[in-house]
Amino acid sequence: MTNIENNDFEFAHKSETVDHYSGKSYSYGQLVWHRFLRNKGAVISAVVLIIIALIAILAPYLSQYSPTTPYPNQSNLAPGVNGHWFGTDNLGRDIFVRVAAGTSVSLRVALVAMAIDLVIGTSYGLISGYFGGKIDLFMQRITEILSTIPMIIIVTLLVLVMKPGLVSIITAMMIVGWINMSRIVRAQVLELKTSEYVLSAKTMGESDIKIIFSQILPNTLGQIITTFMLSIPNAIFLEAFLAFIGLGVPAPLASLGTMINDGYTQAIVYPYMVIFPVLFLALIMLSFNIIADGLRDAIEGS
Amino acid sequence: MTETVLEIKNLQVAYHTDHGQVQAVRGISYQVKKGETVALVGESGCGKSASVKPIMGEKEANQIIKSGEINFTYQTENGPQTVNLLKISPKIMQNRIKGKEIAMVFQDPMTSLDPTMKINKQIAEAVKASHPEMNKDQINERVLNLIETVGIQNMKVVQNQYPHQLSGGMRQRIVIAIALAGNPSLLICDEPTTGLDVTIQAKILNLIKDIQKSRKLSVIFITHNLGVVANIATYVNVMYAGKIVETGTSQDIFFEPRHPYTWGLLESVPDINEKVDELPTIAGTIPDLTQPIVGDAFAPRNKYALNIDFKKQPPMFKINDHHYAATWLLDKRAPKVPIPAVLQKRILKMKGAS
Amino acid sequence: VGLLITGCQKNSSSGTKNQDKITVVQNATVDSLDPILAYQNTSSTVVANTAEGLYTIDAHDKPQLALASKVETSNHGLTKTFTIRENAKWSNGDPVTANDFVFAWRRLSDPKIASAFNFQPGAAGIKNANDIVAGKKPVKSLGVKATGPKTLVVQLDHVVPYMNKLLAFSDFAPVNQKYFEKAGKKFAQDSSHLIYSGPYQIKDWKLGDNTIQLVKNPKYWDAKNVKIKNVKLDIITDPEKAAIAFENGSADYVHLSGQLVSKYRKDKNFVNDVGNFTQYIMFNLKKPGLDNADLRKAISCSINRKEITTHILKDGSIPSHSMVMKDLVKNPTTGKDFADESTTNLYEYSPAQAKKYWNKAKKATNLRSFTLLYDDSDPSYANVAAYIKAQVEKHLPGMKVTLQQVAKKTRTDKMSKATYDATLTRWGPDYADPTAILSMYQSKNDSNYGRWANSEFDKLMAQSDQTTDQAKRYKLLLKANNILIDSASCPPLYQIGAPVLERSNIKDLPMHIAGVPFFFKYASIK
Amino acid sequence: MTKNILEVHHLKQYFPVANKKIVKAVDDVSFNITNGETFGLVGESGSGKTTIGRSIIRLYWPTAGEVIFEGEQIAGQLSKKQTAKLRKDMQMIFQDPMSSLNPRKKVGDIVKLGLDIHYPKLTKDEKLQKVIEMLKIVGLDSSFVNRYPQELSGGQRQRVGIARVVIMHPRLIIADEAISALDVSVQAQVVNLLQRIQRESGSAMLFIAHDLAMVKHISSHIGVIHLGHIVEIGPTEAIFDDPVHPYTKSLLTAIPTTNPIAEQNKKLSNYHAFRQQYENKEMADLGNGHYAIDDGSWTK
Amino acid sequence: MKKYVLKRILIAVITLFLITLILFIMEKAMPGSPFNDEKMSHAQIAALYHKYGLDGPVPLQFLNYLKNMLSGDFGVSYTVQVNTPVTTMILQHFTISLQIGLQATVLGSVLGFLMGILAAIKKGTIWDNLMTGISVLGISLPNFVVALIVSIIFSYKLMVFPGTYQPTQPFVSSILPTIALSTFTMASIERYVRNDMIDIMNSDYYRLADSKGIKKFQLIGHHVIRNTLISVITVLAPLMIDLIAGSMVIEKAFAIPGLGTLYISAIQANDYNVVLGITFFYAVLFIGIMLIVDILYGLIDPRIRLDEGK
Ligand SMILES: Nc1ncnc2c1ncn2[C@@H]1O[C@H](COP(=O)(O)OP(=O)(O)OP(=O)(O)O)[C@@H](O)[C@H]1O
Ligand SMILES: Nc1ncnc2c1ncn2[C@@H]1O[C@H](COP(=O)(O)OP(=O)(O)OP(=O)(O)O)[C@@H](O)[C@H]1O
Ligand SMILES: [Mg+2]
Ligand SMILES: [Mg+2]
Repeated sequence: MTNIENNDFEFAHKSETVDHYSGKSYSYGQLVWHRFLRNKGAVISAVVLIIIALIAILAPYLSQYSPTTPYPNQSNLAPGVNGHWFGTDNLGRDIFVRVAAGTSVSLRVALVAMAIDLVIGTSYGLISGYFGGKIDLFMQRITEILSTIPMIIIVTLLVLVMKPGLVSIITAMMIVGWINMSRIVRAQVLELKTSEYVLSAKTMGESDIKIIFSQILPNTLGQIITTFMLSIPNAIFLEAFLAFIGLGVPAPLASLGTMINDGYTQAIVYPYMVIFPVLFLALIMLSFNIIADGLRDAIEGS
Repeated sequence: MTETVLEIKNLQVAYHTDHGQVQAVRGISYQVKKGETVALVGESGCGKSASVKPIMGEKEANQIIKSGEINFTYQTENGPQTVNLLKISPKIMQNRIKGKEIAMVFQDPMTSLDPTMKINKQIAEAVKASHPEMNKDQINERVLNLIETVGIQNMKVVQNQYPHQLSGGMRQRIVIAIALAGNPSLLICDEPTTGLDVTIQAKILNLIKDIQKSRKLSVIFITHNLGVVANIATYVNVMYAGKIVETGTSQDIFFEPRHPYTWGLLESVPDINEKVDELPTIAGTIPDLTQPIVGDAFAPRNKYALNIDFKKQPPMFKINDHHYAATWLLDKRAPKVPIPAVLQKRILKMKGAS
Repeated sequence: VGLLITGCQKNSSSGTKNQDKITVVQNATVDSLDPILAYQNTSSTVVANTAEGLYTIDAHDKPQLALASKVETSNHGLTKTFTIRENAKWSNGDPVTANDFVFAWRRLSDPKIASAFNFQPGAAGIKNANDIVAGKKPVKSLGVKATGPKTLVVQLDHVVPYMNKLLAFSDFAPVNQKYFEKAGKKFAQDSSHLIYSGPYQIKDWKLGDNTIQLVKNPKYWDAKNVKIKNVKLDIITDPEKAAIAFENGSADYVHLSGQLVSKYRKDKNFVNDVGNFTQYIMFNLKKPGLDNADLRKAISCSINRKEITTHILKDGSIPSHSMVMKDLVKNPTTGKDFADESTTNLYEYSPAQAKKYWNKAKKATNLRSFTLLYDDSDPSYANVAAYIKAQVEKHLPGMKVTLQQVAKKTRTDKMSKATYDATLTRWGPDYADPTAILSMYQSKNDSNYGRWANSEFDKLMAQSDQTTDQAKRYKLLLKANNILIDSASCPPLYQIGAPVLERSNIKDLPMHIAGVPFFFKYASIK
Repeated sequence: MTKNILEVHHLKQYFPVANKKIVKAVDDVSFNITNGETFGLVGESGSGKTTIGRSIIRLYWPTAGEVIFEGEQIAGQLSKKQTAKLRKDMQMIFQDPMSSLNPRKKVGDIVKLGLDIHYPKLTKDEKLQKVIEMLKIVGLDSSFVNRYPQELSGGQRQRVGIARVVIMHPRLIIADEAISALDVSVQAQVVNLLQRIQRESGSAMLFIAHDLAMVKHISSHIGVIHLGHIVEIGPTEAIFDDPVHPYTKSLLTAIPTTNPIAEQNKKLSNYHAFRQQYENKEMADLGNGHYAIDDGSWTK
Repeated sequence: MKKYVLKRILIAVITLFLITLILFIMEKAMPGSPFNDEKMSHAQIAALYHKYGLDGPVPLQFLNYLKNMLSGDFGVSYTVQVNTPVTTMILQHFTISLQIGLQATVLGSVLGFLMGILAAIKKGTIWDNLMTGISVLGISLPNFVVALIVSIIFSYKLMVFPGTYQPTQPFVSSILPTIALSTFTMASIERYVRNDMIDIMNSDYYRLADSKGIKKFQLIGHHVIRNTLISVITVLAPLMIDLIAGSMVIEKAFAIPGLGTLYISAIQANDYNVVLGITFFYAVLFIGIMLIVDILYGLIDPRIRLDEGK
């Protein structure tokens, strides 16, 4: 007992009637953000994705070549020749610039399609799940029927009936893409709507709309974002798939999918025509998948 | 003196988390003797479960055992043998100890049975693990036997049911039956009645008690309800913030409590035989175990806290051979603080009644 | 991905190991083996090699009598009497009879069956054929008769010089009526519902398979001269896969794409042929603005055909200046090629000319944009279309070209309904005569998708039909051809190349430019 | 006699389940709550306690029976005005402190919700002022306004749950097992708080629990419910001193006490009943507002 | 249960009817006719329309189609395989797709399952990272890219397997397509199994089973894998449908005359009956497998089974 003070054995009388909170507080968003940042793979993927996006946006300004103008006498140059970093294609167009342009087309297709899905899927799921009963039954029948039609049927037929192009590809994705989102949101809503905090808001007289938007939606956001992030690679893949079976964006526009399709039959002769778009496609898909995983882990909390 | 089955020495367990290391168990020591029931009581989060998981060799990914020994003594062909459970190989743990020498009953009966397996199969598995020599009929017989032991009458029906077809109380009985399958010498019950309502709780407690007596089992019983402890325990360890703050026999703790925390816990169990205007409480909450604790962890909530409580961890003061408490109030320099009046009255009444 | 290493200069092995077996890779699937329904060229190849007709085409592109042992001509060439070989037998042992031809040809002409080739009896000049197809006369009135079991009499409306070649085409193959009726709906659906009169028969096959194995037909009248015992036709649409199969040794004859040509140009198995299709732009003359000849000429002059063939296609295709392709028809008197004799400067690349025409056109029409339609049946079309777009927009300032890619059926639909501006299209002759191409530009022809109409052209075509003097006829057709190309209503671009890899030890297996591509009977392995 | 704030007459709440079957969760339940008093409802798990609470507050549509709140029938179709009154004057505290607070909302916003709905005229600052006052009343200081529920302990959360309800000055609070999920030591804190608030605001309370000891402490009247039926009802003393129904008795003996000697000699009753046993039975009047179901399992 | 199945079948019938109807209308709206070709005259096309009964009013055509359909007659192909009954064609091409699809399903799910188990048991170790890495890659690489890679390596460079499907050696030539087709399934199953197993290994019932002291493999086998298997069925079913229905991409890449290839060529050729027939077949396959899975799921999982059966 080294330094016993005189008053050590007197009552401290530190009576507290009110709890006091000390310690730093993080909002939910901050928490998710911090957890996400700790996931190295996801952060690297995000950086890769940003670089790819920058390339897609900036390439036309960085390079003197146009993605669409043919220079037939420059055709099929190997990478590095004449300042063509990735070489040139059958029409003598610079592959680097084309890959960049294709990436931006692919990304746009995916983002637009997914954004629309997000809106349709989320509101469908919210309405169907929250109101339940007959409304739910009816809406569920619709999704049930839609989901029994193999996706490929809808997509191929639609793209054939409409003319191939961005609009029809996006429409096709819209028709089928939202079902998954709506299912996930609905399941979440079904779970949340019997949760005690929603019941509590109900007993206080909160309106349905407010309950949906301020009590339920924020709690499904995590799932929605994860699903959204995972559907982006799906959409990119779908676009590439359509291109692969010959239903891609029309020339001279090129998406990664159409470029791969073009290069596919020349892989042993001009491998660089297919390697670079494949590389970009794989990187984008990989990055989105890893980010989505990271996001899910961050949202669910490890 | 009866033989010691389990001896825990200075066990320290921490968990690695996002917010830093949670010092869940900050050095506890106690013994369990043959045929005794040792209770661990304390509020939620004070480290009760964390302190028994290492006994069963349960290792969570973020668990860190910082120090300690868990010496377990059991009978082999060559007589009694003592091993440190923290040191033995997982294989021996799995093949020799788990289910055969030490068994466990978990808190939540609703989720602790495999939902896709019939009851008899789940019990049979445990029987087979500890009695590999038995044939099918013998196993069957023993399964029925076990179901009967835990007080289920229509065992023929129950054995062919799935867990979700049983009520919570029934499921907890099945979990106990599984624990008994290997004839263990030590049974660990981690809040086996917390999820159940009072009537069923009372029945399960009786069951555990009966079995414990008839088989001379040693039991470690975890709960946060002192009322439950009174029913079942021989020895009681009161835990707070990862430490044992008071330990003693059941009589010591209920009739001669010395630690203000024990007082608080005892007071907060309402007594139906008396009328009070306001229930006594322990103000505040348990401390954040990621932060370093200076002095007595209970001090901030302690009405009787001394200045020294905020500076220095109190040692275990000996009250008698089997009763110790870690509070500066027992220091000879400290002012004399009597048991709170209400509690004193209650104790007197109880003593008188019995 | 890093394993894709370019420039692997290994030379494909030179010969087949097997002396009596070859594998030929085709890129079109078999749609039917019923002679009158077989449309894809893989189908007609199989039909022609298993159901031989009156003629075959030998390795030097000459028609040879096949199931007919002799033919007599009378009535100023308007009656032909064929004698069927005594030893001509079906593979089930039945003798091949004259009636087998009558039956087959009537089916071919039957408008109810609507064979895609039902114009052919008419093209061959057979009596009443055109009227039958048009529904004006009964099928029975077709000018073919069996006057004896082995005597087939064919009556003609007019003499067609290339009739023998035409009759070698698969749709004129005989059909055994008895067998046909017995097989019913199953006829030609699989190898157990087919019998053969030709050098080969089919082993274990059903419609839809992507491999057909032909084995020598022991009952074939000329079996002793058939050298290759087994011919396997593999259908692989991707030329690169086909090339790999060739390198693996699992194929002996494959078609190459332009890209592959640069890899195999030096290979000793490499053969660079030209194909039988002319690729051209067809304008819809019903479309205001596009009916302006100056505009069309401006467009035509702005395209550098040489650049397309040497830098974009690289497959041995050649710039084209004529609707009638090279190597199809020769001047009967001089022996010069029809394509070389049809000359116009409209198809030379000339920015100056283009500008001149464009300035003229700009005054006459305010059309400043049009859509160029093309289909996805060949990957090169997209490249060519993109090139045309760039060239036109470069040399015709102010003109905008929109590209539209559709499925082939959609393109033909748009063409037949005239709901297009301009389209990239191609045409291959069904027989070696200028009319096989030129006749579709007659104003009444259903296939005149550009809706181009020129009365002088029509007159010349009608005249040529009636002319039996070959030299005179040649001149008439050449003149008609020149009218057509001078109008720039369908400027030709190039004649497609047909680069192939063929084992160097395979002899006498040329690819025929018109009609059935392959006759395996004459081929051999050295 | 004081006026009844809530009268429940022959309330039935059935739920349709799979295969056209119904679950009779609550069957013919009647009781009254007088102004300012606390009525305790006890019974084992699954006996229908929660269902009664939720039917009264109209989270369910009652199958049959009357619910009269401050003189108005609220069991059937409700007018807008009635709904508004009900939503303001009757409030519920939920069982699970983990799930009864929206994890994405700050404590301040959670407590403020009632004000936002029913007092739209208050300014932002006034609302915040009220929230902070309310938090102080439940023993939390203003630093909690910006916390998220996950950061609080169980007891603190439950106090937030109480603050959220009390800020609206309800006339009737339904506390559905508001303390069951808490540590024994914390249960007392919350019960004290509820009692204090009740004393100060004069609101009545329907206190639902399965632990008779706490119920005894807080309520003046108790109803014992079993299998959807009230088996015994009466003033607290009567239930504890003269229980007649064997089910009530079995509940009483099951209460754990801190007396090791008594506990170890405790005899448990072996009461067992079926649903049919209670169906269509009268309540026997034992005087003084003490009633028990006359199902033949006991004799007067 | 019976009622449930009946209800599902009713929904299926309605769905099938709607699909047929919508498709019928869409096909009529599609540009071009099946007989469209540069060389066909109007008269020929009209004759063919008449011959195949395509010249009447559309509602009547639809009724006719339905009537024939009910008697199992889905018509004949117009252009792709002229005059072959559609049912024959589907059967013929589906056999090939089915073979490759089943191979891929087995390969993918077995491999994925094993990898998932390994990753879950060795959670947090290099093995886990490796397996997870492979699976992320497998999910991210479109199967045509995998097809390209494997065919270049094994067919072009090493020349060990043919790069195209050969009916004469159906197994050897299906190895590469099987690999390319199975990667996605393998990757998804791996992820699913891993996560599911980790969940189960954190569950209370796993803790209890572990405390019984049974052998580790028994523990994993009886409690973890069994429970994982049950839920894997639900993910596997739709994947499996994709595989056996004939992946157009893989069939195109390896020149496989499967159902997917047929479907694409029929669509491109406007071969109405074939398109309709295959679509119908796909829908039946899809609905049927989903129904079977639901029933199976109920049979395997006692919680669902007994609640329904009560
Ligand atoms: N796996 C883990 N990871 C991180 N922290 C943990 C983990 N397990 C327990 N803890 C922390 O360790 C401390 C003690 O936990 P423990 O489970 O032992 O409490 P307990 O006394 O059993 O409480 P309860 O009565 O709620 O079961 C708590 O603060 C808890 O949050
Ligand atoms: N929405 C519902 N649909 C069907 N059955 C229900 C529903 N809600 C409750 N039940 C059933 O009604 C009975 C009473 O349930 P209730 O939740 O009211 O019991 P409780 O007394 O509150 O139990 P606990 O103590 O477990 O909360 C139970 O058998 C329950 O399964
Ligand atoms: Mg615990
Ligand atoms: Mg309840």
